[in-house]
Amino acid sequence: MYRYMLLARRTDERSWILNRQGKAAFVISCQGQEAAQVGAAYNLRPGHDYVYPYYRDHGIVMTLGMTPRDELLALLGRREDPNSGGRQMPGHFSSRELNIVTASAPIGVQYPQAAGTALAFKMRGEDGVVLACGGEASTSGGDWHEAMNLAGIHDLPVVFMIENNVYAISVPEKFQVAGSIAGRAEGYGFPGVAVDGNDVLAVYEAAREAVARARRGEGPTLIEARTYRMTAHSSDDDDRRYREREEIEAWRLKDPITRFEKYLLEHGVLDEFQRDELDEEVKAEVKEASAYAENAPFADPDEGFAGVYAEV
Amino acid sequence: MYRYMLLARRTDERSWILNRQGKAAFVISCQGQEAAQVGAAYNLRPGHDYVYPYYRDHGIVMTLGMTPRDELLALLGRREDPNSGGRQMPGHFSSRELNIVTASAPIGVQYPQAAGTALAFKMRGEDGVVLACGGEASTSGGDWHEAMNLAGIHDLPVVFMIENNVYAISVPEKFQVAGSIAGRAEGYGFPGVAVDGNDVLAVYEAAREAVARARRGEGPTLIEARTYRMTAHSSDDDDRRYREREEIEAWRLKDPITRFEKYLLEHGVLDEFQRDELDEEVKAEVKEASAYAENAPFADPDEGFAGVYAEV
Amino acid sequence: AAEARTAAGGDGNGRASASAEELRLRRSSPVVRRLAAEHGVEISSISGTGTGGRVTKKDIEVFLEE
Amino acid sequence: MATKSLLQAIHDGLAEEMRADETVMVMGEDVGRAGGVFRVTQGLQEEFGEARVFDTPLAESLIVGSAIGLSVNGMRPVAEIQFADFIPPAFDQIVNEAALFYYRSNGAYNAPITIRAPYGVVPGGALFHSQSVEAYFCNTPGLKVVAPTFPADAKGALKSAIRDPNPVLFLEHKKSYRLLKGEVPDEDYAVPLDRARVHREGTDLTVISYGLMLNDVSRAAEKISVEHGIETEVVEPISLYPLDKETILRSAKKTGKTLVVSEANLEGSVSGEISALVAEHAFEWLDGPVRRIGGPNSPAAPFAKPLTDAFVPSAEKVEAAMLDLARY
Amino acid sequence: MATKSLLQAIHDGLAEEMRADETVMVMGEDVGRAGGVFRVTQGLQEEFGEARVFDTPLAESLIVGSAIGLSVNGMRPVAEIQFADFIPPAFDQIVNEAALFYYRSNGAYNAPITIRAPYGVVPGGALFHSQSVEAYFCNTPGLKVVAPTFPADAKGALKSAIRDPNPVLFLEHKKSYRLLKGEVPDEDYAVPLDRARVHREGTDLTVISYGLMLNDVSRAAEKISVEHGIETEVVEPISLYPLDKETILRSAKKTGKTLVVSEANLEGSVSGEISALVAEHAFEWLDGPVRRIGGPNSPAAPFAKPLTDAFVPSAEKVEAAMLDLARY
Ligand SMILES: Cc1ncc(C[n+]2csc(CCOP(=O)(O)OP(=O)(O)O)c2C)c(N)n1
Ligand SMILES: Cc1ncc(C[n+]2csc(CCOP(=O)(O)OP(=O)(O)O)c2C)c(N)n1
Ligand SMILES: [Mg+2]
Ligand SMILES: [Mg+2]
Ligand SMILES: [Mg+2]
Repeated sequence: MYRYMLLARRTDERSWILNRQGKAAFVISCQGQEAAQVGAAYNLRPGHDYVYPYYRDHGIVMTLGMTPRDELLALLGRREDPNSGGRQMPGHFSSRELNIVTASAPIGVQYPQAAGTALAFKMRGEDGVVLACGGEASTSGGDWHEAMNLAGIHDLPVVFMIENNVYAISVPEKFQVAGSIAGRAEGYGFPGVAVDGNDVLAVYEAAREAVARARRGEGPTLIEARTYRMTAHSSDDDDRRYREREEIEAWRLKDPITRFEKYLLEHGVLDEFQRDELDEEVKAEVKEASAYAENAPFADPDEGFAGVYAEV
Repeated sequence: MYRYMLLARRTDERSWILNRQGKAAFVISCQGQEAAQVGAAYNLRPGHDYVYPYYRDHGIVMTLGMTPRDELLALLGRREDPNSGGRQMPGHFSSRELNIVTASAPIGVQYPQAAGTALAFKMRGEDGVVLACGGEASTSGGDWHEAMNLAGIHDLPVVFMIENNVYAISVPEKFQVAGSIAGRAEGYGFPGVAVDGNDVLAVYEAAREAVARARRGEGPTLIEARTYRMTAHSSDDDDRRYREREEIEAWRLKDPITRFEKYLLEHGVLDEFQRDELDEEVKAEVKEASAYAENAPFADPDEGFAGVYAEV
Repeated sequence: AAEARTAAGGDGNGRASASAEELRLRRSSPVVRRLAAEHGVEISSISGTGTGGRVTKKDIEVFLEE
Repeated sequence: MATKSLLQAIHDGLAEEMRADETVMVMGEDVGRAGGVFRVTQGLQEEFGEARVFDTPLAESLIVGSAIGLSVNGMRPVAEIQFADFIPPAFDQIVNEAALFYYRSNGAYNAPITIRAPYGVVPGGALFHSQSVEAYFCNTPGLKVVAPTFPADAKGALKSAIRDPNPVLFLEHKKSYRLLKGEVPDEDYAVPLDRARVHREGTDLTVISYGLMLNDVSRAAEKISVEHGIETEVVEPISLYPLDKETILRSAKKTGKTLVVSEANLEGSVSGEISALVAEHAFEWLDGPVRRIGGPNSPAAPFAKPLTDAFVPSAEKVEAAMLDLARY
Repeated sequence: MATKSLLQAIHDGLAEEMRADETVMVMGEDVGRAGGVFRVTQGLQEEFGEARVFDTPLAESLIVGSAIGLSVNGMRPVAEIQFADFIPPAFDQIVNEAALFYYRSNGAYNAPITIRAPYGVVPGGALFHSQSVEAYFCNTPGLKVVAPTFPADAKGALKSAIRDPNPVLFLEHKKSYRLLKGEVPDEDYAVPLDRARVHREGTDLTVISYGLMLNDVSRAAEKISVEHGIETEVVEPISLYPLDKETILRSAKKTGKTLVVSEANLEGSVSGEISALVAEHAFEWLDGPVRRIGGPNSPAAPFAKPLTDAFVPSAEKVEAAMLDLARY
């Protein structure tokens, strides 16, 4: 899991560099949320279970099997971008092979879709599970509620994970969420848990239980992973307009990767040499991926006008 | 309150007769829900507070001041129909004077609107309150959730009353609602109470407290009035397709009007003579209203093409 | 009893298989046809400066001035 | 062959597809236990069970969104929106999701869902059970919008829609459900969604129409043929989006006169696109203005009977317009 | 007079209306503290406070619905939808609620709300920050849809929209926000919403356009005047619904040749209605086909730069089409 978190982080850092170099038009970052993402996704069976990630879920898709090369091809909108052939913005993940369902920009649309995908598993009596993720602002919209209700009525095998990173662009939690997100689940008759979203093992554990429940046919779970958005909302956002640097720095002390690294070092799972070696390896992979993506061709403009309808 | 309940019931009964006579195209009935409606509305100040009723809320609008004549003019779609001049179906209440906001057919649209109306009161520091009503199925849609969330975030002076009459046309509660409606409020950080919707005093009390809370600036309340739909969904519905007569008869024993009448008689508030006299009076009013409405003119067809835009 | 077929249309306008180019030359445009009919002139008697030699509104206006 | 109403034809199309393909399922409000508020899905839950014929909560965005999700995971849902007037809550899931799934994933995903909805003015329907909603959806690449009027076309087109790997919005003119009857083949057949139907050939004018007004057009065509010797070519788009431009233009060029007839509010209706097509690509063939008849530009349709009756252009008005254009 | 960008003009219009009328308020996502993702509402919360410049939760149906409710109770909200691509969740509240409040209540209620939204293709915007959504809304009696292109018109039209007792959808071409600058009067003025703007008079052809492409049209008009002596009449609808039919037809009849230009997906776009209008009511004046230029019928607009750049018809294509029609 540590490797996946590091992979997501280093890929993300590279993305920002490419943005500052003027090569990447748009970055939307997962920094700070890697624990929540990797901890949850690690419980899934890629290609069996389904995931409906949102645009920030680089940690999730990389845990399931997307590579830095995939990510950077998408970042740079190249033809080989596995998500969309360069049609979508970065973060709009898609992979039939990995059962990552084509992501969208409108916030919240994934939840009713995830509920439907879960219902299909139930109809066939299979033990597949669906993980649907979004930010805290995605709980403000009706689509989330409608999906939660259906999931509760029919004990659907769906895990809703809300990555509450305190902000929705500039809007803080207090103007976004009434009551508590984790506390909403009870109203729909299923469990809701709040976890420290910067503690990968805590998220892993909560998700493990949720996924197991779903597989057993016991229905949905809501996980609120409380975390923090370490970068601006995206490369188009100037977060100095609405939050203080001190707040960010305070959260930096709780960086999920540093924290897990410390844990692994303390427990002898990893030593400093291995840690450095791993980081070098990851950085090398990211570097190679970047070079590949930067040199990859774009699709032809004519391709942009085609593929609107599937062949009958 | 008893009078209003009786007024609503007798008007409703007359509506069904007009429908069976082929004079009224469409009836959507409040029978069985009069206690919930009258009990709640009795707490409002007509023309000060606002109400967003749904199509079944005959008891609410009559408590606020709509008359049998108003109702039957609307039923028969006459020009003098106060709701819409005959443009809308019955049950689509509207009165500027009584602060009954023009109702619609799409389920749930009233909730965000009610939240906005409540917000205006708060902005001006006034003690006005908004009552927003709907059936249990209106809680399945996103609009309800979005309004509940806003109300909770900003402690809006809005009372959400859900008249859970067990069915949404043919769909029973178990396929409509996960968890419990009353239980949903806690997730938004404000009180939710379930009351016996056939006990007018219980509803009155719950609504009294909710309205008082809102007036004091303490925020919203959710009331789930548990009741039963005594007629088919509407005159277009054949409820034999999905429910048993026995179930209806069992609920008839709990008829809210009979029940309140019994209470009033037992407590000496009313005696049988007064009860009969009141009923005769109400029936006479309804009879006169019916004759009036049946003879009232329709709007001219050309009027139906006008009034699309307010004058600039 | 069926009335005589109307002039406009008749047995179809026999035009379905014609090309846009031919029609432009022969029939020009609604405004030109209108002006031609109003003044009793044949479109074919006017030289055209439009696409493919089409008689344009300006062409017929100039023609009528002369 | 058998004579069936539009309603029966749609019902039969659904039932047959469900028998032929176990992934086909039906979902919506009141479709299961009650068989649908119009009885279109009557008997289906008894035959196919509560999972495949499924009563959803009252939540249109959920109905379409979960249909998309079901289709991702092996099912082929036919979602019903109880009245087209209630489709707006599902608008995002239709135009931003279902319609774009294939394109945005570069072909990896598709959303083979069918969304059925009854539309059009009926007595007593008033403002929220009478609307024509097609124009909302006819500017959305990736979506197909079809509105077959007659029973045989409806049954065959519904089968095509269900089999189509793309999302299809299937509009049913509710006043036609029982009013329109026609011969329907017994055998399995599908009507392609990309071909307009020429119901009647003619040389004097082309009338393009759909919905119950198409029936008025067809009757008027017979009447003016008998009474005036005017031969109308009657064309039905079948697909409102994308339009079968070839068939429409062929007819427009053949007759030189085109009239478009529908009950939708005129300004901004799909008839505008049809007219624009003709005005640009059949210009040289035009013998007369491209005309349109549509509903008034006021909400469809006020409740009171005299007002409702005045809303949809009358058969007389249609006939008069056809004569007028033929005689232009 | 001062030169302002479209963005500044809109900002100023908002601020001025808020100073003049204390019931005017602004609401939407990120409009308050952050001043809007495009900075249109920058400084407003500082000046008018957190109640009147209000950060809503991320819920578009709520934004529009609560705006309606606020307007019922004495406020005059200007709701912002962050990107027009995100307006679909609010579709029901717009077309079934705001648009019908006045008609359905027989004039007792109205919904004097303004909904602002940025639309149109921008580099990097991709499929959900580039759409043209006007056609969704231009078949809805009771709603007004305006899309003024240039700063002076935008400021004055926004004021009219805010003062209008009807719901107005106010579309702002986002790529034009900083790109288009123009002279804006200092004094208070309002631009009526029901008049199309004739930007340039001409006799050889009429080009009707809006959005950034209108700028290309205007430049091409100058170019072909200088280079070929062709005089173009450039008309901007301002109101996309209802259309100012009088001005449009007057121009179409004057020149005999009409070209409609917009970046929206061509099929089903508002340009279809404009063409249909001309083809029917200016037919006898036509000296050439009514033509249209529009975006391709594929989603607007794919992310990769070469694909985005190919999406919006180029200035060269516009000029060529103008020449071709002028020479027809
Ligand atoms: C329906 C809709 N409205 C507005 C937006 C614009 N938008 C994109 S991300 C975002 C904030 C989302 O916040 P949150 O859900 O907390 O996720 P985070 O980015 O913080 O992880 C907004 C408003 C959108 N994408 N979709
Ligand atoms: C958005 C929407 N979808 C569907 C309908 C059709 N419809 C009208 S009433 C109704 C059932 C409503 O049930 P409930 O909210 O429980 O109210 P009740 O009629 O039982 O009092 C349905 C499905 C509608 N009016 N609006
Ligand atoms: Mg967030
Ligand atoms: Mg109910
Ligand atoms: Mg206004």
